[in-house]
Formats: sequence, C-alpha cells, structure tokens
Amino acid sequence: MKNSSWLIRGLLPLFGLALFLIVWQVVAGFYNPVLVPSPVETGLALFFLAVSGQLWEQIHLSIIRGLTGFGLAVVVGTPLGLLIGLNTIADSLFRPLVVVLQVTPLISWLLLAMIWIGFSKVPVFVVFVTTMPLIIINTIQGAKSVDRQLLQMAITFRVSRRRIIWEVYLPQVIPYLLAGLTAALGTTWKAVAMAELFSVNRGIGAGMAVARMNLETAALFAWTILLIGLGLLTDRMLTYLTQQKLTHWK
Amino acid sequence: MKNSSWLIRGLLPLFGLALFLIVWQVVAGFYNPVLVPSPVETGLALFFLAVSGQLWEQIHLSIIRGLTGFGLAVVVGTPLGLLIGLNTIADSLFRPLVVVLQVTPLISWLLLAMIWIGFSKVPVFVVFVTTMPLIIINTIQGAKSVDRQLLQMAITFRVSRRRIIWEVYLPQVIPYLLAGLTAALGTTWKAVAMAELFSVNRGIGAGMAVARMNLETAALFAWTILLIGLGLLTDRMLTYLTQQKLTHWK
Amino acid sequence: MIRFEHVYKTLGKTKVLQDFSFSAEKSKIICLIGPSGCGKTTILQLLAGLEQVDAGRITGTEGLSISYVFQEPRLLPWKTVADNIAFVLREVVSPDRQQELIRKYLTMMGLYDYWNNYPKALSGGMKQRLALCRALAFPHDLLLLDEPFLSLDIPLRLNLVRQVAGMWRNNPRTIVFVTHEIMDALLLGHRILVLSARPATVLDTVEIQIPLEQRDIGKEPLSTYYTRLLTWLKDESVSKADSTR
Amino acid sequence: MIRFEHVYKTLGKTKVLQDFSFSAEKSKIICLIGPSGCGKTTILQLLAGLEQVDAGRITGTEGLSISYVFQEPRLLPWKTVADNIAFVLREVVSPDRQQELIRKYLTMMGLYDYWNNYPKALSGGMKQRLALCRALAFPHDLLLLDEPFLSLDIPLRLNLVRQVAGMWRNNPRTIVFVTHEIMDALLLGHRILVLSARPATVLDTVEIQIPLEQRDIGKEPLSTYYTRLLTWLKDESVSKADSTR
Amino acid sequence: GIRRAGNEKQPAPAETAETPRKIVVQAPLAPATAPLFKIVKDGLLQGTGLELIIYKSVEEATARVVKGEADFTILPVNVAAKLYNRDVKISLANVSTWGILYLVSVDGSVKKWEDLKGSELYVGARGSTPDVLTQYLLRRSGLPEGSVKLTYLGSPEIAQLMINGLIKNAVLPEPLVTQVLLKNQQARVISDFFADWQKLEGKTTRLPQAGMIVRNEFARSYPIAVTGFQRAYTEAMEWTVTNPEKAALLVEANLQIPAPVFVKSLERTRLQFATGSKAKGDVQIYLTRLLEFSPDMVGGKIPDEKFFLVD
Ligand SMILES: Nc1ncnc2c1ncn2[C@@H]1O[C@H](COP(=O)(O)OP(=O)(O)OP(=O)(O)O)[C@@H](O)[C@H]1O
Ligand SMILES: Nc1ncnc2c1ncn2[C@@H]1O[C@H](COP(=O)(O)OP(=O)(O)OP(=O)(O)O)[C@@H](O)[C@H]1O
Ligand SMILES: [Mg+2]
Ligand SMILES: [Mg+2]
Repeated sequence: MKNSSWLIRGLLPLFGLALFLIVWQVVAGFYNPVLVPSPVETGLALFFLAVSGQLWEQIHLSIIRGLTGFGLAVVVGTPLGLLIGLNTIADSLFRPLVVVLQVTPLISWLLLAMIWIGFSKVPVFVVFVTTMPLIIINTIQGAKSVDRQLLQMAITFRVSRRRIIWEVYLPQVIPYLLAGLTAALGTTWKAVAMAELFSVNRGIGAGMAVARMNLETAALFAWTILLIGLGLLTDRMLTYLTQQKLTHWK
Repeated sequence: MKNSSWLIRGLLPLFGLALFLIVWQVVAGFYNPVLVPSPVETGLALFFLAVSGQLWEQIHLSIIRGLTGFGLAVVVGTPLGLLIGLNTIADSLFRPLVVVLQVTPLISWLLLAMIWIGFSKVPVFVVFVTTMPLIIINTIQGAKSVDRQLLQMAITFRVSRRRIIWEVYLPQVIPYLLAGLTAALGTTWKAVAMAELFSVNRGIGAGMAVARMNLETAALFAWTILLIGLGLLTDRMLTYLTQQKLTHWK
Repeated sequence: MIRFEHVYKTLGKTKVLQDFSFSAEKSKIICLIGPSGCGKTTILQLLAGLEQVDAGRITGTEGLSISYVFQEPRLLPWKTVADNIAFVLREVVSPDRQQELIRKYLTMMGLYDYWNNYPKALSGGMKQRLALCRALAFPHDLLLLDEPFLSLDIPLRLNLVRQVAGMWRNNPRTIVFVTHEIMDALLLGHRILVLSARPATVLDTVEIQIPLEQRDIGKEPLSTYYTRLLTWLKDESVSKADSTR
Repeated sequence: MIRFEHVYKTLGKTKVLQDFSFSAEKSKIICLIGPSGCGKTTILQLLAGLEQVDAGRITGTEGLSISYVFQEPRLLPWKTVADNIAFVLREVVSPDRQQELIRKYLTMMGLYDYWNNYPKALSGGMKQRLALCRALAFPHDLLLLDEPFLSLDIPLRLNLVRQVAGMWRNNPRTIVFVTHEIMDALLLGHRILVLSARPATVLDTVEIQIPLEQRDIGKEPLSTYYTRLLTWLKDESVSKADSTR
Repeated sequence: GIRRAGNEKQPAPAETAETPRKIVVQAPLAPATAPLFKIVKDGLLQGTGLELIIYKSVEEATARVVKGEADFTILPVNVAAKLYNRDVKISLANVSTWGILYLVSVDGSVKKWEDLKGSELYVGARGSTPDVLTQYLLRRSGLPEGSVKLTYLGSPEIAQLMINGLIKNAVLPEPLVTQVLLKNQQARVISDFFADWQKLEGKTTRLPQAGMIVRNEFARSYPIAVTGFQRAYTEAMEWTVTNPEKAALLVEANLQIPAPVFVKSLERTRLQFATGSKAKGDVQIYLTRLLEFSPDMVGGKIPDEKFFLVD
C-alpha cells in the first residue's frame, strides 16, 4: 500500500510533466518562436538568465515583496474576517470594504498607491490588497460555519471571549483559512509580477517587462516558469506545514 | 430585536458610506483633480458616461464576459475540485495545474490566449483562468473536511458513489464552495476589466484604458465605482441566494 | 430555590412548554423523568440560560456558576482528554489545582491512561465519561445532568452514581438530573418529577426522604417508590402507544 | 454462520482485539454485553467491513446486505426526517414501496408528525429513533445494532424491543446487538456474549432457548439467566474498580 | 469600415485578382493613426475596403503580424526590425513618425540635459525606445550611468504625477506632453529628442520612431494595391497636418482623444511620410545607435537591405 502510494505521488506528476513537455514541443513546432518558443528555447533562456546573475537578484527581491504583502494580508485579514463573521455590525461596516478591495483593478490602485506609499512599495501593497479579500472571505465563511453546540458548551462554562475565539472558533476556522491561504499564496506571485511590471525597475515582473518589450518570448516563458516553480514550492510547503501542525487531531 | 437589526443592516452601511465620502472629499482637496478627483467630479464623470450612452453598452459587454468566464469556472472547477479532493491520483495530476493557473501572470496568458482563442475571447478566458483556482482550492478543502462518520453510514447502506457525491459530499462542501464563489465573483470583475484593458476595445476595461491615456482620472474613478457597484450587487445576490436555498437546514 | 413560573417555550414551530411550573429546592437533587421528546433537554437549556423563555419566568439561577453534562459529549476534537477538562478550568482554578482535579476525575472515570489521547480515539461511553469529568471538575453551584450515564455498563454506572452521591454529601449543591433509568433516579433524587408527553406537565412529584447513603434498591421503602414510578411510566406508555399508532 | 477467527485489531496505538474469536448462528440474534471501551463497536465496524482486521479472519459476511444502527445517530442534517430514510432506500426499493416503508416505520417510532422536519429539530431520543427507523426500513440480511435504544424512556424501549422481536419472527435474519441493558439482552438474544475489559475476551456465552414471544422478565427461567449475567457484570465491576483506582 | 480589435479575423480568402477585396491595417492609439480615419471616411482606396484594427498592446499587434492576420501594421521602427530579425516575413513600407519624445520639467533650474545631474528622471517602460534613447542622450551629454536616477513607470501615471507637481523631471511622448503643459503651468519642454538627435548625428539625419510594416506575401501579390495605399496614406497625412482641427474631430470620434489636445499635440508630433527605401539611411543610423547601446532592442543585428520595401 505505502509503496504504491509513493509510486503514485512520485511518478505520476513526472509522467504528467513529460507529457506536457512533449505536447508543448510539438505545438511550438507550428509557430514562430516569437509567438510560442519551444521548451528547449525556454530552457536556454532560463539558463542564460541564471548565468547572467540576473535571476537570483530579481527573484530574491520578488520573494521578499511577495511574502511581505502576503504576511500583512494574513495578519490583518484573519482577525478582520473573524470579526466580520462573528459580528453583524462589523459585517455591515466592513463587507463592502472587502468587495472594494477585491474589485478595484490594478490601474486604479496604482494611482492611489503612488500617492500614499511611494513606488517602491507598490508591489507589497498590491499583493496585500489582492490576497487579503481571499483570506477574509474564507475566514468569514469559517466563522459562520462554527458548531453552535461547542459554543454553547464554552459559554456555559464561562470561558472568556478571548479564549473562545482562540480555542473554539479558530480551530474550526482553520480548514477554511487553509483554503484561503492556499488561494492567497498562489495569487501572491502573480500579483507581485503584475505590480513589478507596472511600477518598478527590478524583480521578476520587471524582467518580464523587458523580455516582453524585446519580443523575447522565450525569456518571458522562462520567467513564467520561475513563477510557477515558486508557486509550486510555496504550495508544497504550506501543505506540508499544515499537515504537520494544524490538523493532526483529525 | 428585528427592528434594531434592520436599523443596523440598513443604516450602518449608509453611515459608513457618508463618512467615506467626506474623507474622500477632504483628501481630494489637497490634490490636483488629475491625481485625486473629488467625489463630486467623479459623480459628474459618471453622469456624463451615462448620458453619452457609453456606460450601458460597455457595462453590458463586461457583464456578459464576466459571467461567462465565471460560469465556466464554476462548471469546470467544482467537479475538478471534488475529484482532486477525493482522489490521490487526481491530486498528484491536477494539483500542479491549479498552481500554474493561479501563478501565471496576465501577460503570459495574454500571449497564449491571443494565439489560441482569438482576441475577442481573451477577457472570458482570463476570468476563467483567474477564478477557477479559487473555486477548485475551496472545493478541495471542502471535500477533505467531509465527516467520515456520515460517509461510513452511506457506504454501509450501499448508496451509489454518484449519490454519495451529490447527497453527502456536496452539502458539506457547500460552505467552502460558497467562500470560493464569493471570492471568485469578486475577482471576476477585476479580471474582466484587466483583460479588457489589455486586449479589447470595448467594455469597462477599455473605457478605463482610454480614461488613463487621456489623464481623465475622474472618469477612471467613475469606472472603478461602477465596478465596485457591480461587485457589491453580485455579492449581495450571492448571499441572498445562498441563504435562501443552500443553508436553510442549519 | 429555583423556580419555573408559567413558562412557555416554542422551538421552531413546536410548542415545547406551555404554562409549565416547578420548583427545585436549593442544595437538593431533583430528577426529571419523562418520555423522549417531552422537553427535558429544553428545561435544562432554559436553566443554563442558553435559551430564553417566551413567557413566564425562571428565578433562582441568577449569578450561579453552572456546570452542564449535555446530552451529547460536546468535546473539543482538537484538544486532548486532559486539555478538554483544562479548557473549562483555566480561568477559575490555579494551574496546580487544575492538574490535581484532572488527575482525580480522570482516575475516577477510568480514563487516566488516555490523558494525552484525542477524543476521536475514545469509544462512545468513554466520551460520555469525559464529559462527566469536565462537568464535575468545574466548580459549580448548579449541576445540570442530561442523561450523564449513557452508554455505560451497569457496574460502572452504579459506581458513578455512588461517586456523585458521595460528592453531593461532601458538598451539597443543587443538581437537576435528567434520566430514563428509574434506578438512577431512585438512588440519587431527593425529588423526582414525572413529566407527561409534550406539552410537558408534571404528572407526579415523588419526594424521597431517605438519605442517599441508606438507599438500597432491592429493599423497602425504595421498592414502593419504584412501583409507583413504574405505574406512571406504564400509563404513559399506553397513552403514547395510542398517539403513535 | 458468521465467524471471527483469531482476530487482531489495533486502532491507533490501542490493541483492541487480541486473538478474539466467536461465532454467530445464521438467522439468530446475538447480544454483546461488556464494559465501556472493551471493543464492542470495533467488532461491529469489522463486521460491516468499515475496518479491516490486522490478523485472523472474519467469514460469513460476504455479499450480505448490511443494516447498521451506529452508536451515534449519523443523520444527514440537510435532509428531512423522511428523506433521511429515503436516502438509503432509493436504490433498493420502488418509490411507492419507499413511501410505504417510511410511513410504517415513522409511525412505529412515533415520528410520523415530524416527516418534514430537519434533524436539528429533533430531541436526542428522537434522533436515535430515526436512526433505528432507517436501519429497519433498509432491506437487510444482517442487522448491526449499537445500543439502539439509547435515550428512550422505558415503555417506549420495551415497545420497540417487542417490535424488533416481532419483525424477527416474521422474517428471521442475523442480528448482532450491542447493549448495556441486561433486560434488552434477555428479551431479544438467542445467544448472549459477555465480554471482558480490553483486550476483549469472551467471559461467558449464554444460550437462551425460550422463544422470543414467551419471554417474561419477572419469571423463571429468564430470571435465572438474569442472575447469571449480573454475577459476571458484578465481577467485572470489581476488577474494573481495581484497575481504575 | 473601422473594425474594433477583438473581432475575429477570418483568414483572408486566396484571391487571384489584381486587387484585394480589403486591406487589414493595425494601428495603435497614437497620432500616426489619424490619417487612416481620413482614408476610411473619404474612401480614398477606390474599390478596396480598409479594415482598421486599433490595438492596445504591442504583443497584440505582433501576435497578429506573426500569424499573418494583418496586411499593414503601424509599429515602432525597432520593433519592426526585431520582427524582421526573428524571421517574420515583413518589410518596412514607410516611416511616418519622427520624434514624439520630449524631456519635460517643472524645475526652473533645469535648462538642459546636464542640469539633471544628481536628480531623478521618470521614464516610461524600462527597455522601451524612450528608455534607450534617454540613456543614449544622457550619455552623450556627459552624464555617465548612475549620475541621473532613472525611475520607470507607465507614461500616463508619470504625466499625472507631473501635473500634480509630485515629480520634477520626465521623458514623455505626445500627446501626453501637451496634456501636462495644459494642466501644469510650471511644466516646460526642456529638450526635444528630435533636435538633440540631429545635433548629435548630423543636420540631415532624422529620428525615425514609428512606421508601417507590410506583410511580404501581401506586397508580392498586390504591388499595385500597396502603391495605392501608400499614396492614399501620404495624402491623408498631409491633409491631417494641414487641417489639424478637422483631423482632431475624426480622432476624437474614433480614439476618444480630446480634440484640443490633439490639435496642440500635433505641433510637436512630426508626422511626415517617407517610404521605406527613402527612410533607409535614417533608419540604419537609428538602429545602429540602438544596437550599440542594447542589441536586444533591434533583435541582435542591423536588418539587411530586404528589410526596406522597394518602391
Ligand atoms: N480511532 C481510534 N484510535 C485509537 N483508539 C481507538 C479508536 N477508536 C477506538 N479506540 C479505542 O478502542 C477501544 C475500543 O473502542 P470501542 O469503540 O470498540 O469500544 P466499545 O466497546 O464500543 O465502548 P462503548 O461501550 O463505550 O461504546 C477503546 O479503548 C478506544 O479507546
Ligand atoms: N431546534 C428545534 N427546533 C424545533 N423543535 C425543536 C428543536 N429542538 C427541540 N425541538 C422539539 O422540542 C421537543 C422537546 O425537545 P427536547 O430535546 O427538550 O426533548 P427531551 O425531553 O430532551 O427528549 P429526549 O429524551 O429524547 O432527549 C421535541 O419534540 C423536539 O422535536
Ligand atoms: Mg433530551
Ligand atoms: Mg461503542
């Protein structure tokens, strides 16, 4: 049993990857590399980025920015989501705010962000603003799905409101929060790249902007693959962490 | 009781709105309208857009595009999420796909979308590609949180796999799905605007692109407000629908 | 003295209590016996303040520290056996005393070996016992017990009944005790209320003057009470069988 | 004939069954009595195929249609009372027959008036009865009952015991029945297994030859069986009290 | 008629006739597009339809070019060279835009490039023509890399910040320069890239910034149509330059650029038609400079003779 599950978890994705690369290579054959570079060309572009030293510098910056924005969103979004989920008044007051955060497009944010916080922090701001609603919405839904019987129990035994939130609400909100975090972390890298593309000189997004300008589609693909790698990496880490720490009692 | 809750639900948001408008007006006073137009100027811009007839035509298009992409994402994402949540093999195969969808930035998609599906469908595609991961991730988490005791019961009584999915899994996945749908619907309007801004000549996003080129910040804000209105409207509708239909047994 | 005065309570569309009155003397054990679905749990929820009356009033519960064994175990699945008890003790008892109480009650219930287990690893009866531990360990003025000995084997149940009686003798407080076991009611109750089917009315009030430690089920005079209660319940059974057919 | 042959089962780190064997005759009612946490529920889960043995084997359950009253009600909260029963009948019974069965069993359990209610509006005992309805309505060759009469008043319980006995007489099938009530075991069991504390072993096997319809608890010879069982359980209680102190 | 981008393009039917049924032209939201509206309005291409696609991003335009879905496309000259060097079968049909970039400042003390030393300069997208030309001019003005801090941002955002006085120095294209000058009284044009270019490269050279490319296959199949189109474009461009007010109305209707802004901006937008071969000299100098500066800007090498469409 354990053996075969290892095989499945290990080999299947590899097989999927191989299939994908073959299809890609075939498709690329039909187009000019300006439109669709082949996997080989993309690989070469990636290699050149790496040897030129650009790669590490840019990725490094983007990671810091992404994680800062994401971290802020978690720190602000989780309590806010709980508050909205628990309190009707907070719901009325903040719910529209969440929608505003979610719906306002980058262009409109850019203007305001530039005034308020200066350019260099725009990527952090954009990540914050795009990921926070995902966390808030999931936390709200989690808080609303809390078992009333357990709440009644805690109230009867006069457990303090603070501890009820930490020890009764939070553990039940966690699966929802996890969904929110997974979604938010995925979005983070995209948002960083987007914001960098618009506003700053360095980072993965800036690299993409240059590649795009020069019609170096292979480099653009290389950066995209880096982003995807980053996304997969953080997704795995999140999964690993949560399985270890958060849901061991299930 | 009922009276006061009505007051809270009705008046508080209005009060919040009023406060917001006042702050906005004051802030706008410090800046040139090209940077921060006042609420009044924005209102006027909105009015002109409305009388010029542009408004309805563009909004109409954006709504159709948004809802098409969102609808597709729901139809494809929900079963896919369930599948991944229920099946380890599907998890290994499709999980990376979800991350890819989530992490790949608009620029990279645009390139591919323009080749594969033609320009006019780019916004629908972009909405599909940005909202589907949100729905999938939430559905996965929902499927993983299903009560094992109820499953055992259904299996013992030899209920068919199809009915177990519909009648045991789905009702438990619904709160998670709702969080996913809420997040996705919010993101929909932003994604539509973004994609239109980059790729097509009509729709809200195209209106924003023109406003940006011409430095008509008031018009840009007006379009943003329309987007926010659209977001609030659909959010309310979703909340209403689900409270009526989906969670009446709680 | 706790009193229900002309209490009305509707849950959803079900009229559960209609003009319902009774009183429970301070520091005595009162037992509620009645058919399934008659409103016993509802009475406890009202006493605990978890539901509000529609009309009438409840007096004598103000400011009381309440401990409650719910009809379901209501354990926190993400906390270990010991932490489920510590959860309710944290704010009312010093850390040392917490450990002491947890040790004492887990031992009493035969759960000491499961200190670090999570509730999912407990059997049905063990969960029930843990819920009982939690309620007994929590310092209280009023104890609400909703079928606390469910899923327990007879000797264990009798043992626990004896333990509760002992605790009451050491430190008498008001206990409201819902059960379907006549034996448990006879062994623990100072006053036994026999309730009718919904809407609940008090069919009979049995006062038992014998001290708890002298009660013996096989012998007079307890066996006369037994017969009296059984008659009521048999009657009920007739009327019930009618209504359900 | 259902057989457990030298079955070993560990749950988590708890060795629940160690070299455990017993057999249940076809179309007879077998009762399991034993201390809380000894492994009764685990035995039923193994019979239902919801858990797999670690070693040893279980024979005689292949291809049987199994009906199960779990220790918890396990109702679907998003389905009404009637739909909770229809849920298990949908694929095995025609729509007309479904309605008929639902009507029959809800009436038997006194739940007919709650046809369209959701489970949250039921009391503890009513949920238990609904779970029993569902299991009885489902056509089965093997019926597993894990304390099915929990939270029910005595007359209702006796009534239901009689109903189950009647159903068995009309259509005999194998029933494995876990209970803590000696009375229920005596009224329903053809064979009663007395289990020891964990790891479970069979302490005593009581075969009762009296036909179900002739059993009367007050009278000989049933009362001799009562005494025999009680002795075992009392012994158990001693050993138990030792181990928990 | 004018076709909006976003409508599906049917593959052009293989035509054997001398003239195609219609010509597909791609153009950006920019001044060089104005003459095309005139062509459409007056039906200057007798007998042949003109389908005009307004594109929003260079990717969009290049995607169509590579897929062969547009016959003519207005593009920056260096992008045309990049496409050519990447084996896309196109030629440069004409050059129409000669310098629309300006150094603008609200800082009274800035009078020439050298005065920027030590200050911050805002430039549109990194790696684009404005960026590279700016760096070239800075270098030639004796300002080595690092002596002026370059910050990149979208051109419209730069304009907005400048109008509000939040930034001091910027490189902007028309018509944004006009917008800034209209809305911020302090803003002045410090330097005209075209003039600077002539100063550095010789009085007779010009700065070729945008032109039109043609699909080679189209040019081979319909030489007469190409000539006809070039002539019509020339006429329409001359009309635009001499009748800015009338052209502005067309632009306002089609591109939603306000008419007064367009009229004003045309003063600083050098619209002048030159066929590909006539512009060859200027283009080669321009591309050579770009190549020296950043090979990626032109696709790695100077395009050969065949890049220029023969008249
Ligand atoms: N998931 C699990 N993980 C670890 N141990 C378990 C698990 N489930 C049950 N156990 C242990 O197995 C033993 C037997 O459990 P089981 O539920 O079969 O008891 P039982 O005889 O049904 O008891 P009761 O009468 O209290 O319901 C118990 O000691 C319990 O602690
Ligand atoms: N949330 C609810 N909504 C509607 N009706 C309810 C609700 N909760 C309980 N009821 C109804 O109220 C009545 C009394 O319920 P209660 O739980 O008090 O009964 P009980 O005496 O505790 O029964 P049992 O012995 O079976 O636990 C029942 O008929 C039940 O159907
Ligand atoms: Mg109850
Ligand atoms: Mg059990």
